[in-house]
Amino acid sequence: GGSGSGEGGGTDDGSLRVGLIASSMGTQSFNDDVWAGLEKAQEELGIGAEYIEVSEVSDAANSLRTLIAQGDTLLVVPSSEFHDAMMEVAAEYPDCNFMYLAGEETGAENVMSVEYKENEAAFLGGALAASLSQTGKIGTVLAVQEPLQLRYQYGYMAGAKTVNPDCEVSVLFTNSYTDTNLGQESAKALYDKGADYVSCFAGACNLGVFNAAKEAGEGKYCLGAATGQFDKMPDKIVASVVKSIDVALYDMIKDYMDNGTFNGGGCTVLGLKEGGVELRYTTMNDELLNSIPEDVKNSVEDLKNKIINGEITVPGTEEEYNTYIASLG
Amino acid sequence: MSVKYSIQLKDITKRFPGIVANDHITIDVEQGEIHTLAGENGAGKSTLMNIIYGLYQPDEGQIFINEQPVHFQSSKDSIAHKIGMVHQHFMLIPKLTVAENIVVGQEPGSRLKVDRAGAEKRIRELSEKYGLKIDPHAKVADLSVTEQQRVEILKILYREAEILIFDEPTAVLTPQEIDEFCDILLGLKASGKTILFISHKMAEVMKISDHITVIRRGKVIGTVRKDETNVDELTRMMVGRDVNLSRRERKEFTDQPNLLELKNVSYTVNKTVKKLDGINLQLKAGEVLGIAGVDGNGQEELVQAICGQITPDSGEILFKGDNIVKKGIRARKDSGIALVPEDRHRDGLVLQYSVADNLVLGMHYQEPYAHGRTWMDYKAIHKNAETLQDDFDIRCANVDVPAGTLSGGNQQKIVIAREASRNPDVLIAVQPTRGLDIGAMEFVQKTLLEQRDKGKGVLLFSLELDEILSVSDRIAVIFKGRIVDVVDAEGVTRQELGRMMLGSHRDA
Amino acid sequence: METKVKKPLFALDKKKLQETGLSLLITLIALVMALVVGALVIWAFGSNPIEAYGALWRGAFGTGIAFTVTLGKAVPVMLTGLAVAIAFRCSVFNIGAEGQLLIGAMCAALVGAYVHLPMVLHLPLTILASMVGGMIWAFFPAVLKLKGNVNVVISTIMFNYIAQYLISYLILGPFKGPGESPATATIDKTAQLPDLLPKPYVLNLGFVLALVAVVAVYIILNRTSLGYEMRAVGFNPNASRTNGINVNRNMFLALLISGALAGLAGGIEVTGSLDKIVNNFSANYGFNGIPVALMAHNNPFAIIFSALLIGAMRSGSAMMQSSAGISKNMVDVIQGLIIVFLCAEHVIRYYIKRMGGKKNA
Amino acid sequence: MLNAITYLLSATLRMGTPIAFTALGGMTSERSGVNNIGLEGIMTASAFGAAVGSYLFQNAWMGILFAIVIGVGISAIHSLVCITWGGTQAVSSMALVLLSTGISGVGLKALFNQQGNSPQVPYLPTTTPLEKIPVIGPFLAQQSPFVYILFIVLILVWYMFKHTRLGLRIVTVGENPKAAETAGLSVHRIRYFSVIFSGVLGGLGGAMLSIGGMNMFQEDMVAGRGYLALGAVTMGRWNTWGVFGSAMFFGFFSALQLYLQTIPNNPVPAEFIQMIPYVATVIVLALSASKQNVGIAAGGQPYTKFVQQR
Ligand SMILES: Nc1ncnc2c1ncn2[C@@H]1O[C@H](COP(=O)(O)OP(=O)(O)OP(=O)(O)O)[C@@H](O)[C@H]1O
Ligand SMILES: Nc1ncnc2c1ncn2[C@@H]1O[C@H](COP(=O)(O)OP(=O)(O)OP(=O)(O)O)[C@@H](O)[C@H]1O
Ligand SMILES: [Mg+2]
Ligand SMILES: [Mg+2]
Repeated sequence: GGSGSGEGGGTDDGSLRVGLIASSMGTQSFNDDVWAGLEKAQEELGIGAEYIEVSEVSDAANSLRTLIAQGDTLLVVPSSEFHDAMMEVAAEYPDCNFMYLAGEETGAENVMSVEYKENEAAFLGGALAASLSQTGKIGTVLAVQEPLQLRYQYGYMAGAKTVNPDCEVSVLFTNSYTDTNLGQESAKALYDKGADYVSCFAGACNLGVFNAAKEAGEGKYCLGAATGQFDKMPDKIVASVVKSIDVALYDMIKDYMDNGTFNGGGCTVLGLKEGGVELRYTTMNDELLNSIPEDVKNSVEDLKNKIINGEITVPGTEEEYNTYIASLG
Repeated sequence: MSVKYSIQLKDITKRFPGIVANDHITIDVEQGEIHTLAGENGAGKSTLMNIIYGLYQPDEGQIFINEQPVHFQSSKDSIAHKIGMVHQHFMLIPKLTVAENIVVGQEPGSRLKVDRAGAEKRIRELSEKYGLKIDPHAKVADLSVTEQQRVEILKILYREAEILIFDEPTAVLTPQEIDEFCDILLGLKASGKTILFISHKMAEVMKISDHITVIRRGKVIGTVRKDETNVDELTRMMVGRDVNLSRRERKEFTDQPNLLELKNVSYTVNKTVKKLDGINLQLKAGEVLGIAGVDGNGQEELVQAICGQITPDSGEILFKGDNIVKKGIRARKDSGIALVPEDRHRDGLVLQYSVADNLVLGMHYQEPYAHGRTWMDYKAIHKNAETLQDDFDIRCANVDVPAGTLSGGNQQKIVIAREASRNPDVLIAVQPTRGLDIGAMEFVQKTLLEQRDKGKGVLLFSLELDEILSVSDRIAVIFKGRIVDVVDAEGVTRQELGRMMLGSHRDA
Repeated sequence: METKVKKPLFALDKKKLQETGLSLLITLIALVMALVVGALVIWAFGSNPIEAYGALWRGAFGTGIAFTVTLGKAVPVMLTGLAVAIAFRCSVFNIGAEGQLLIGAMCAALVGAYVHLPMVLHLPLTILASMVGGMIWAFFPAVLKLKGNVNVVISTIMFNYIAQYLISYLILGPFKGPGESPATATIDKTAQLPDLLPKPYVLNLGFVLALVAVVAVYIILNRTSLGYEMRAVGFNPNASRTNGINVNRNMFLALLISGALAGLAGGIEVTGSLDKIVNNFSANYGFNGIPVALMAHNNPFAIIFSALLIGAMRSGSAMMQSSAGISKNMVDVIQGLIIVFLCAEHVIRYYIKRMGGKKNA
Repeated sequence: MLNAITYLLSATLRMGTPIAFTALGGMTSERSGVNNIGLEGIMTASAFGAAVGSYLFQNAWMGILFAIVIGVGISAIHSLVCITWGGTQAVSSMALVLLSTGISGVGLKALFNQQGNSPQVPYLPTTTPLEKIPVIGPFLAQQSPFVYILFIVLILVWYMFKHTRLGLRIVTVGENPKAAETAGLSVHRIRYFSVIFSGVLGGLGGAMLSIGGMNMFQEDMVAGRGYLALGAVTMGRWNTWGVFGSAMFFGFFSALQLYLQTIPNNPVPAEFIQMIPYVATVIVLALSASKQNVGIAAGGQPYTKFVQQR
């Protein structure tokens, strides 16, 4: 069922109705967090919220129109593959507003955009993993080599190399966001090669990574993603590279309702500085949390500050990464 | 002494959409006799046998087995009444062994383990008892047609059938094999079995039957004792007129050129088995050259080599003086070689295509059927079909029905009509009358002779010596891939031919 | 039956008409049965079936826009359906329409974005490129079949996967367009299919191209000697060979034409609606071509309707989700049920005939 | 080096097993003459069923039972459609895929009120206790109990076709249903059995994905393994060992693919490494395919009173 509120996703009292299109829900990923934010807004702000799962990219425009026909006036578009469809529909419906959460788009007055700096949080994740690693080998399991994933990859690698230039970082791609078994096997392959900290940023494949960590036994750990995922494997997830869209979106909607704030034609950048992304230590396992040496925590904190005040510019592409490594000497 | 009846059919009627295949058929089969069912193609014989075997249920009428009324829902029921059937088309699985084919459905041993050794032993016993030589261990795929037939017979004997049904068992056998087969049937009869037998071949019918029932268009014409009838009477009962299959006169052609000449043609499969071994052969215009031989002595390969389906390892094939060894199938057909293949279902027809479409198969890309080799002209195809339907007496509702719905004889007429309409220089006919009723047989043979009389060359492959003798002008005998001898059909005897077919020269 | 009855030609047409009517009736009965069972399922999961079907209908046919969307959704499956059908008629089971579609789309995207020409040249060239691309992807399994007797079912499955990875690589690597999205560059305006109706209707020339393809396939199959040969090979390869038809050549051609059609489906997606290739843009259009073709008994004209059926299900699904609160998975269930009941064709026909027979008796 | 070999071996087994289960089932069904190109659907539905069973009873073995029940249910639909109704097998197969995807999605919502995946459920972890066995212990410790079940199934299937009455009858029915009928066999019963048996094995294959290693059901988690299983049936030429070997062949190349990705600084793009299993299959087929067609003679053809036979 796509409707958030009981009956057809609508509110009869004329309050705000928000519509979301997503390629698929339940992949433990960004879309789910976006929806979580909307659900929260629904409960606490009394908005109407609903979503449509779009199985084909070419359906996106049609789905947006359907939502608008249902009375939605604020449309949330969380992924880049729907960008063109959104721009097309935005031009058709100047009275509706669109929130684009997958990068910069400043071309239309009724579209506001959000750009995430996943690489900054991933940088800290890499630094933490490399600092904690006993074997000097860490890994990460990613899904597809798209820009978003690459930002994570190069941020993670740069962070690791910054604290330990000799650290060996292996990167594995599953080419799927849903093949959990492949995610698990990927992590197994990494653990088997000696990596003791494996991070992940691959949708539902993350769940496979966590399970692999559990099966790998003592001394093997992993890092989560999304909003933390600590509940998925409390014994193994030391920390998570968090991209907390739920809170951010809730705040934006609240602001929009209360103050009419809408950064139309503008782009909001969410990095470490803005609190849009962060490295969050485990919240569910004190023992694990305490096992992280204070000096490691401190040096990670130190790096975070350096990023925030601009001393470190975290790479997000292969080129930037190479330059960055060269600059490390 | 009162007569006991194994099978009694009372007013059996079976309808198929648009046709009454069996129309109030009443037949009594005495216990321990060989009862033959004769009739034209499509008369309804197979249908009736399928009813007795429980594969079809009659729409009306009653069956009695051993004088008890029965109602069969499936062949399981008839097997339980000790009825066995050898079908017109063999029901064997080539991938499995002889033993497996025989026992499946009633496997010895336990549910968890088929007792293969036991099965083989039992089969050996049976095959000795009834003189059916077979290796239970062999794969059916490797067996000859006769051997496959033996497997079919063993299959029903294994099930201890007392009533045996044979649907055209001899259609695919050579004369020698037919003699053997008749002995087998007589042996079975001697051991007390009741046999229902279907055949189009009058010689064997007269040889082994006790009673003969003739069916035409689904109705019983009559049942006669063998002693009280003769071939001519039976033929009249079947087709309603006299049929003459005896030797026919030919126009004289003297000094005709060689249309087709094979020089030293050899062909080897798997690098070891010589299928064709230096074949030399000449076919002249205006003659029918019969190729006699026991099945499997290279006839198939010879046809394939002439028609371009295989390329011989060595030798020349000259057609009107040109070596055609390098030419493809289509090129050879176009240059004037026509083929009536052995298996009409497999090679002759596209059963799903209409009669009209089948009548242009192989010429479909030529004028007037296709313009510019591309655009089909179905009007022309239809017109062609109606002409040929008249000329060749092809019986069907109309020429747009699928060829598969026609009876075997009429399907064969389609093939013959098509190949003759190509107006070829050489017509190759392989077993053209197999499975055909006597009326259709006459028609096919007549067509071949007409071609000859038009000055064409006809190459007739047949396992039937009678056919070879009555249609051919000269006869070549093939044995182990070699031409043993070529003789004039005038004056040669069956016995002489039979000896040559086993490899000895005429003079020897 | 053995008597010769010459019937005038119009009697045959009447029979054909009857047969068509019967087929339509059967399809209708199957649809109704599927919808009834689907209603039970929807009801069992706590939703209102009438509301759900109402939404589905509105989403698919309710407005002019919705109707154009339905037509548009039918286009790719119509083409992949044709692709599967033409190969099937020649007894080649092409499961590889998906991969051929992907490669076709890729070729269109590249020609559309990197070649610059006036529209009269650019658009046809782009469309052609997609067909050539699909053909190339069908070429490999075809050659493998011809030279190594490799089973087409399995090789086309493998080539589907290979195409997916290849596309992934090309989109994310060498041909990644500007911007965040994993996609190629936008194709030139000169390579985009013109709209048939003004906005907000969403029907483009692709629909016409698909119909042209239907007619073309019909003509190939039923009016040309190539079609005669391909069908003959499909029914009986032995008899075809014996009668001078080159079986391998026909199978080869059938697979190539099939690939071209599937490629065209991809090309139309790119030039018609996406204007670029996005990762995972094809939602199993290739696989859906299989039921589309087989539901239509591989008959080109019937494929229009089976494709429209699938198109309607797809376009109605959004409305069903948002207005009736039914998950998109339920649409899959209903689609599955419809296909299952269409398989009951023989049974329905049997009982219709029996009832008809009783009446006559 | 040794390390790499043991890794590859054990990963091959793990990744090949679900495919092998499903492929052995598919083979049985195909040998009886009923093709199912929708094995993917059976796997999807039963992966879901396994998670449900395991969740409801908090017991992974109950999950397996559930998966089998669901697999049987889905294949029973296929049997009804293809055997009794005489429907087109490829069409029915595609319907299965849609139905399975749909039902598992709808079911997630109905049972767990969750979208996309199930909650975590009890699963069958690897057989770690076996680690104590000398030499092979560490290797065995990496395996799921499903791998052991597979070997039992493998021998069972092999024995069935080699020695039992049923095996012989399945082959007969698949090669020539008319012959089977004239031999007094019930074509329908034997085909029903074979198709449903393939549902049982497909059920195991699906269960391995959701509760043999992983501990939840995720939409699209089957990710094409059903199609690979279909490929394995053909590649293995409908022979028990051949099919098993082909499934493991896929397993091996999937493992190798991951292994190659872990090699540092490897310049080959990941996509090309990921292509390896499929390219390898094509190459092997091209090199090994014989001129001879080895299919199932009556495969794919319905046999029922509703369809006129010729
Ligand atoms: N399954 C069927 N469906 C429809 N019609 C059938 C079927 N089987 C037989 N017929 C019809 O019944 C008639 C009798 O067929 P049958 O097979 O009994 O002939 P037959 O006497 O055995 O011929 P032949 O000598 O060629 O073997 C045929 O002409 C055909 O029209
Ligand atoms: N499904 C069917 N529909 C219509 N007629 C059929 C059908 N099945 C069989 N027949 C008819 O039944 C008759 C007997 O079929 P059968 O297969 O025994 O061929 P046949 O006539 O004996 O030819 P042949 O000797 O070449 O085998 C044929 O006339 C055929 O037309
Ligand atoms: Mg007959
Ligand atoms: Mg016959």
